[in-house]
Amino acid sequence: MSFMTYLSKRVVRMVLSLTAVSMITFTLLQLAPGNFADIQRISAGASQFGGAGTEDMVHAFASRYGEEIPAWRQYLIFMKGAVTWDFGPSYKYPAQDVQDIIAQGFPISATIAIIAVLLSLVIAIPVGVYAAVRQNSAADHGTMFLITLGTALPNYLTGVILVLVFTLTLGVLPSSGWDGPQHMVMPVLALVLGPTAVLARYVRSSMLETLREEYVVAALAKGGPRSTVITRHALRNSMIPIVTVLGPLLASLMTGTVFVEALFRIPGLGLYFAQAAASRDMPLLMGTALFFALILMTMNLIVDLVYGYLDPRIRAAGGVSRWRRSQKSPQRQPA
Amino acid sequence: MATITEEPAAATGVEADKARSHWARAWARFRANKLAFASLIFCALLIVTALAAPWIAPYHFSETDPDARLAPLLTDGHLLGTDLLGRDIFSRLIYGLRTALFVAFGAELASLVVAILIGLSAGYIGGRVDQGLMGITDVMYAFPSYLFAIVLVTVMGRSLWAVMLAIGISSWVTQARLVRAQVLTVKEREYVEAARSMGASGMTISIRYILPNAIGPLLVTTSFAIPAAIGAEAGLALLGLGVQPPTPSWGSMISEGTSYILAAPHLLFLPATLFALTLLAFTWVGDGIRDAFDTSGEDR
Amino acid sequence: MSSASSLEVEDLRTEFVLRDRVLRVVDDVSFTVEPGQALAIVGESGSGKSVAMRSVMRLLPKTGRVAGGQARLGGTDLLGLSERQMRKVRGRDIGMVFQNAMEALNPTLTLERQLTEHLLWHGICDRAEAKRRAVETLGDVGIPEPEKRIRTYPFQLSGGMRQRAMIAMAMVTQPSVLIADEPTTAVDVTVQRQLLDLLARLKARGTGVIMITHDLGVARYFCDDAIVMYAGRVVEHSPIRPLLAHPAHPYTSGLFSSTLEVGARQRALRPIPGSPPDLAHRPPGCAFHPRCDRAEERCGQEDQPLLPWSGNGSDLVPGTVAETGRPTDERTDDRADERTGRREVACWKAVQHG
Amino acid sequence: MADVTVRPDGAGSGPGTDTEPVDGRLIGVDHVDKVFSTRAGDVHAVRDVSLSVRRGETLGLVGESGSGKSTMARLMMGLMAPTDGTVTFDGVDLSTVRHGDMRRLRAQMQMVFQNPYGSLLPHYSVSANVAEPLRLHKRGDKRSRRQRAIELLTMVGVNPRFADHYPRQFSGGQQQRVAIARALALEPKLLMCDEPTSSLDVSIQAQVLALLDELRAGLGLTLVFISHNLAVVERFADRVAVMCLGQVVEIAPTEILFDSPRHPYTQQLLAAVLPVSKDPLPAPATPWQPEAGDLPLREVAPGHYVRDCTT
Repeated sequence: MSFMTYLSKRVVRMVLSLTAVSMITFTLLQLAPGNFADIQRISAGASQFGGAGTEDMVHAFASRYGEEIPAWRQYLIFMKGAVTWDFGPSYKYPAQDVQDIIAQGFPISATIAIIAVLLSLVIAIPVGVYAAVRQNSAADHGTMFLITLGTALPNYLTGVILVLVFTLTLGVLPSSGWDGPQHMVMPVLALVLGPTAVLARYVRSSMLETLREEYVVAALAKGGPRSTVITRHALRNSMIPIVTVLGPLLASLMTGTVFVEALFRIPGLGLYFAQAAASRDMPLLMGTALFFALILMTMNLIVDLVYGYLDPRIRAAGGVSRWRRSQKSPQRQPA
Repeated sequence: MATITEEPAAATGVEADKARSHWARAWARFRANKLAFASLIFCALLIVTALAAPWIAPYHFSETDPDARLAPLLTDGHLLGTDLLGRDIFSRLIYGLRTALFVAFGAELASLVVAILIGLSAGYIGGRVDQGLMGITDVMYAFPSYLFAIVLVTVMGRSLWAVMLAIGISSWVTQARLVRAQVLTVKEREYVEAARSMGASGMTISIRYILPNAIGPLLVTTSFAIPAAIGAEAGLALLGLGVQPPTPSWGSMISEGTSYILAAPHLLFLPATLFALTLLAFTWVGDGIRDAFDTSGEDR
Repeated sequence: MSSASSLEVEDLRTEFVLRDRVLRVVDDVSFTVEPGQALAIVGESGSGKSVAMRSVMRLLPKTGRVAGGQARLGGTDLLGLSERQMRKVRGRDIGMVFQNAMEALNPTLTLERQLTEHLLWHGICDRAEAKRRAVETLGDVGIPEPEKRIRTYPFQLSGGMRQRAMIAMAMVTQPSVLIADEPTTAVDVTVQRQLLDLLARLKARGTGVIMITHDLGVARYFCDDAIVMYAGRVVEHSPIRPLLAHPAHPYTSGLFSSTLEVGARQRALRPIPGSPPDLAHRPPGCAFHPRCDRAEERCGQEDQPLLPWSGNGSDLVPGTVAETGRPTDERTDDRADERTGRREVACWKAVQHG
Repeated sequence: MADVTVRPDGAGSGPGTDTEPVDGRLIGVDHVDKVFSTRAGDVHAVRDVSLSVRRGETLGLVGESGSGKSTMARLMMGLMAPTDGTVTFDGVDLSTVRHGDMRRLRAQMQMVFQNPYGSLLPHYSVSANVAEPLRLHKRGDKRSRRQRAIELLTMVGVNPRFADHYPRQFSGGQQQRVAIARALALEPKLLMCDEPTSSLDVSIQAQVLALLDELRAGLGLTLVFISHNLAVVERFADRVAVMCLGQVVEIAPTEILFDSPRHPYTQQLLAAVLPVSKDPLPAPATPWQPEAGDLPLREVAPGHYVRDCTT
């Protein structure tokens, strides 16, 4: 199987998965009590003390958003547009098309995510390697203790603490909004702790495993300086499993961590998604959900490709999944 | 015959004089880990407290005391003060714990059962069953997990069960993949072939032989999933998607606390601290379990 | 660079420091490997043979430490060198071959990288020259199309070829001593012969070889001398042929009668009862006495030092050693003759009978 | 292969089949092929193998890695189905046996594996391991099974004092004894030994061989003994089949095969053996390149079959 066949098979699977995701989301939305119009009426009613004309408003909404036609047709109409990357206008923000909202929100989420992941890599790799090389020393235990703190604390809690310190106590950073680098500091810091902890753990355990390999001893037996052996022989091979964690991690951060975006009032994609779900804004919800799934699957594909680049065994087999499967059959096949 | 029944102990080929199963050995290692053991005791205390909440908490969580709104710490009758509506913080913390643990354990238990069923059948049966089941998990995996939770809670309403289901659904996918991977690894072991050659059925092999040997890593991820689920519950509450008030949740308490951070800092600090401690304790227990099952440092 | 020099190990002692106690894993091991000679270290798993070699290379796991003794290579005590100085010895003066090339070669680096990097680390030559030497060595070990194969990854080679590539990796710096840790255990018999013949050519060029093995046939085919290890100690030290013709120590003779041989159907199979002790439960006195059919009370009480043994050594004629393929260089032959008379055994009963 | 399939006993008589009296053979393998489909293409692990195992004999199967000898073991045990050809056990064609019956049939054929630790259930004590086949085949109650397990452990030389220990706590040799005890629990007719001593130390290997030797005499077992170690096979087998690239290249009674090997591959294998005491030491071998062909096995002397080869 050539690389192109492999790639096209992956793409077909992605399209199937995306279809499934859209169906699930749509079904959930249909099952939800109330539709966009109801929600609007309730909130409008709450604010306007049941002001007149709400019935008309509902009706207007319903005909405008096609909520009177059968659900399956609504779905088909939406999907027809979605194929050409046209999700139509949002219910809640009728002036904007959903794809434009995505185009606005995603760069914000992605910027925070990429900075956070890069930063956490920069911290996690040396920390993990250090802890592994010094396995069971006080330094290792100390580092891992701090790391546990990082994994255990959810990012919104870190965010709250950061707001407390930097905004309320020191008053040096703005607590909300998205306007310049000073707005980036706290969200990134809040996001970076978790991934750093996760990555450092992975690096450490992967490194420990690699350090036990005989080729590391063999490299030392050739007179390799310890640092060279660790970086060239051990680290490279330990990074291979890390890549698999990195993909989903980056994807989940890129699609916006709702909690942090909500806390800092950042107009990222996650925030839009949460709002869309709450207000039953079908096009926005469907659009963002599909987009998230697309990002996640693309990331997984990239991970597989990078994985192949890093490990020649996989490159030779033509893809991770095939390699893993081939590990099961011919090698273990009784001779 | 090379019988060695009456040989000196050093040459019997038996390493220790006491029979010890995997579990006994893992438990001994866990006991030796002081931090993990202390955390386990703390977690056990939390669980007992949550179960006995109605007897321990001095007030019901929704009981208001109009005379003591925003009461500070060590107020007479309200050890940890009261919130804006005059509800006893101590009681609400305990009921919040109950919510958190109920949701977390319920969600993880459900996801564990689903994961074992799906992972075991996919891994052991293989072929089309595997492809089909893994196709489903792939789709679920493509759904960013917390977003699924958000949709689900929005759709089902903010009941305890909805929150539990939302969290459970987002966590079974990883677990199922892990079970399947474990089963595939264990399936390659010689004892599975040995079992087949003895005439064991597929059912016996998968449940009696494979599952017990695949469960160690599963236990480890579950133990890490519990604090994650506690965190997720609070996170949803923070977004206003947790359990319906007035049922207390640490997330909503933290959320309220942030609003009164200057007027009544204990409204934030108490739930946040308890929350962080709980997460840490459960994580350390998980760490301990992982180390207890990790035999990579030994020759076998 | 490394001219032929001999490796002399004297009273090597290695310990593992565990949480609650210290285990003596290698105890008073002494031997000499001269240029162009091969020494077999024979023993079963857990006898300390690999640990002894890793002690000489100073590549022990973290819990291990050398507690005493010397390992002189051309007069320098390796055990007294700083880590920096020792690094220059590893790979340049002493090469190492492992049991399983699949594990000892890095799966993600090409053969070129793995065969040239230590030439560069030791500053032996520049990159271009290193590559030339690597290609040449790959050709020497019998890998066809070495210019092409050098660009491949280890997993792209067959088992036998991988093992050759690993030997080439150890040979490329032309070390004066080669430590081979069961280099043929994982390969088929026909490949084993080819690998041994390959190593014999290396020996003929003046490299001293230490071959760790549990296969008496391999030891006899390839080696000149042998030490037999049991529970961390040397129980017998002898030229290989008299050792197998007339094993002196009860353990050696037990090993011999446990070994099946093609065409020796008549020889009785007499297994040694029991299993080797793990070092945490080393029996007092002679560690072998619980399994020994000749043991007396005294064996369980006192340590058995290595004693000179001359029994049945006289029937060895000079010249038989030449069959093992060692060069018929006069000087080494003289030494071989000298050595035929020197046998040591750690068993007072054997000494009495001998 | 029509002449083979119509006969219930599966005894064929085409070229390459050694013609044994039907009631004398416990296992009959007739023109068996096994092809594994891998992503890298088809691997022909076993091609056109015919042999039989007589009741009470020990058949040795030697060959280097990749020769297909372990696949043969699994085919004979009915653990995998041949791509072509038939395997009979006690006159029953294994391909016609239904799933449930196959499990009952398994009681009569048991297997000892190369890696004893890997083949024992790690979470069961050794006595539970030995009793497991009895439990699977619903023999006796819990107490009687344990009693039987302890008897078996004693028989193979494992101190019953350690019956409740776990496999991990035993040395490799002791684990293999436990595995043998387990294989004998159902009193099988056939014991399939797949490299039973290759992972053991020399002194332990000898013990296990001595034990197997004693057991087969005492219990009247039929053995198939697979090994790459020629010396072990020579000592242990009554007849030996040499496999190379999935084919049997030579079958003969042990003494004949070792004293006068006819096939170049057998000769090469024997020449590569390094003697421990015999002189002279062999000269460096000139390797013969094996290639899988379609040439037939020919009987060169009574009971001595050699595959034709082009070189």
